[in-house]
Amino acid sequence: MTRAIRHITMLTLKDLRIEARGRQTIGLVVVLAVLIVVVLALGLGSGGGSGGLTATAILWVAYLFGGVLIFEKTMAVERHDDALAGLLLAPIDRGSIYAAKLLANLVLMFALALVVTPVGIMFFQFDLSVAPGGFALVMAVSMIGYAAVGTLFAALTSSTRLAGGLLAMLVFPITLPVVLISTRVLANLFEHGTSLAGSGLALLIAFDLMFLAASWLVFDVVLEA
Amino acid sequence: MTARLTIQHADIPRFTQAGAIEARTGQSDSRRVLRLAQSESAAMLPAVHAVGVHKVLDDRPILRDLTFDVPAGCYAALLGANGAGKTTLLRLLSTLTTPTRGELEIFGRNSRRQGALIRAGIGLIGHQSMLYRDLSALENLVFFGRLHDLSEPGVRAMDLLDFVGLVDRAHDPVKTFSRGMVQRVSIARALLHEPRLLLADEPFAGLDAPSVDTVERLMAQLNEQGMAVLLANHDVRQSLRLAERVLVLRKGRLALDAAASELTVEQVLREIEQR
Amino acid sequence: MKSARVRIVGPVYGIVTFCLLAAVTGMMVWWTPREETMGDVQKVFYIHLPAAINTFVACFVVFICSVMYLLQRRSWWDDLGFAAAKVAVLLASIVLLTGMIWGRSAWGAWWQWTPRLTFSLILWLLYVVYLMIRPSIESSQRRALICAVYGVIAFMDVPLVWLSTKLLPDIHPKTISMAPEMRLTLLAWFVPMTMLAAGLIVTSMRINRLQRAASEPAEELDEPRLVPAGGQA
Amino acid sequence: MNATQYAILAYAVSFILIGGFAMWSWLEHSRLTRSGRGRGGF
Repeated sequence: MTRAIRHITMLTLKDLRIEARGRQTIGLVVVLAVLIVVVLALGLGSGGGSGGLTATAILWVAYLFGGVLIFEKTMAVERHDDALAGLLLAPIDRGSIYAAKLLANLVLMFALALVVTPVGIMFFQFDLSVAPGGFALVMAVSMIGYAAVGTLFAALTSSTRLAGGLLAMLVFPITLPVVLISTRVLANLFEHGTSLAGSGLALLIAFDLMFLAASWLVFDVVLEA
Repeated sequence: MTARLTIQHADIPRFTQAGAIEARTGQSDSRRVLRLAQSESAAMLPAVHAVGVHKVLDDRPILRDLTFDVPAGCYAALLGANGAGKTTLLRLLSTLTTPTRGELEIFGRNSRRQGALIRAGIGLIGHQSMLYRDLSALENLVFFGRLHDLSEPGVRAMDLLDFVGLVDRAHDPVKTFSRGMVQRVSIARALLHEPRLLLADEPFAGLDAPSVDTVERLMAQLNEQGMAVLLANHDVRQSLRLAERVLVLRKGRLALDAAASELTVEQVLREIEQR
Repeated sequence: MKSARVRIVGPVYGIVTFCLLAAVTGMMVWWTPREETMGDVQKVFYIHLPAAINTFVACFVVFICSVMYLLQRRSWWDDLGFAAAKVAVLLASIVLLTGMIWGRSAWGAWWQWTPRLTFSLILWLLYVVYLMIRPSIESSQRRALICAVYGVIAFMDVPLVWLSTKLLPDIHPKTISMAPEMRLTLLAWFVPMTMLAAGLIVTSMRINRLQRAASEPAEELDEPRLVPAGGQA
Repeated sequence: MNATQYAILAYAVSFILIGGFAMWSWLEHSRLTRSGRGRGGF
């Protein structure tokens, strides 16, 4: 177990080090996400919607597209020069490779959220101070589920041409429930002041657990061929 | 550098940047790059033992009914036209994929059930470098060394970089290297865990003459120290010069399996090209 | 021998299904009583529900095939899964469209974000994507693998989609009190609809097998040739 | 449009979809079997 944790830490740090060295992904993703928020803000005539729900929905669009780009880029690092084969030849569990990739993706997604969320809040006059903790919690739990699915499919599609478009096609419909639940939960939280203990958050956690488990099981198979 | 290191530059010539070789004065011949063959009784088992191996990819048979042995410590060349199945065979031997039918054993270990054990005993040099281009040569080797649970990955990595003659470039990112240098780092990467079988997939492709010479010599040295080498190659003349055994694949079938000394270039070419 | 049997069984099955479908349609039009508040549009229900149930069955077949493919790596499972996905999308389209038409009549709007409509829309999207990604992956092995993983994950997603849509406000009729004749008609509709789904899956499967065989480089195949399936006479 | 017309529309749409799919399958199947390149059904 400690061996697996050591491997996961090493693999994650390797990904983050490569990212830190090139900073190719995060810059691109942040700019894309900010662009999406700006385009939608202009399209909606700045604050045309009713506060909370619009802001979270638009943030979700930014996260979704940014996320796809992150998943694709971090997996491209492995496919470039076939470094993935090097990992597969090492005596490590394939699940560790998945876990590490997921962690690296999550770190990048949280970094993205840290930049884009204030921008969205600013453009949509969204009062976060009502429940900042709840907002962060719901978004974090949702992102874990999204990244769990995204990491799995990024590994699957990275060897095909069209990797990016294909990945978005595969991941968006599957993660629709996450978007649906988190926007509903946040709408309830901000507009009606309902507590988070309701069924929504539990559903999100169920989604996370289910797809983490499924991805862990399937990942072994995915990297072959 | 102390005596407990696995790799010493004792009887190993050092390579300069240009690829030329300057032999160093030897110390004691007990120090070797690889501590293999001599100690292990398992070394008596053939490095590769294939019986009726089939591989189907995309509904196309790539390899058909391959039955052959490569003895431990043997330097074998795998020849064949493009698409004959050389790369697929090496991927099978390195357990990156499993055979569709048939049995494959590497040092007596079944490729389907004992993949992890096999991986501990083989090194693969692929078409691509299998390195992270944004990391330095040393970082790459230390990273993969840690994945292989080496006790002192840093020391081992420096020794191997010394072996392939790249110590002075250890801290430069791999993306700044020439093709020949990348190939040498690849070889170092494949040797990290002291494998007993080296699989090399066209390691000379795209290298300039001095680099080819360097890589040739590195592989010959490793073979002398007891490592079995399976070299997939398309240069017949070179393969006959380097290897003891020659295997020819044609359309996924084994067309020829003979000692290199008994073969002429023309014979081998005929086997490769026969329709 | 096999081909002869297929030549007879296929059309007979098709004709029987067609006749049964015509019979239950007649039964629904002339025999089943009209519902008082909603009028004739309530009769949409007789095709809507069997189609919905068969959609789930088809999705389940996709799931089973995906799991079997991942375990065995036989192209057979991929072909069956693809066939089932096609039928699932066909049936889901029927569910979605009949639902929308009913909604237009009952609520005066083609679309309402009610749990059930949202659910059938997401379900439809999930399996349309399964079909849409296939042509863009060149390697048949890669395609089968991606689709198999997707087939597993998508099916696991279905209950979560259902639960998540429950968070939306609902104006859907929850329980419908049905006259005995209505119940009988509904039951009768299940027979041809299920036969139709099964027949279409089997036919699509045969098409997929034939297409795969046709696209293979036949001269390079080692395996013994099988007897041609279709009539060459 | 009244309720009856909506019901007719719904059934028409459904039957067109089913019929279209069945017809396409049948045509495709006979085309593939007639071309003679097909090997083994199931």
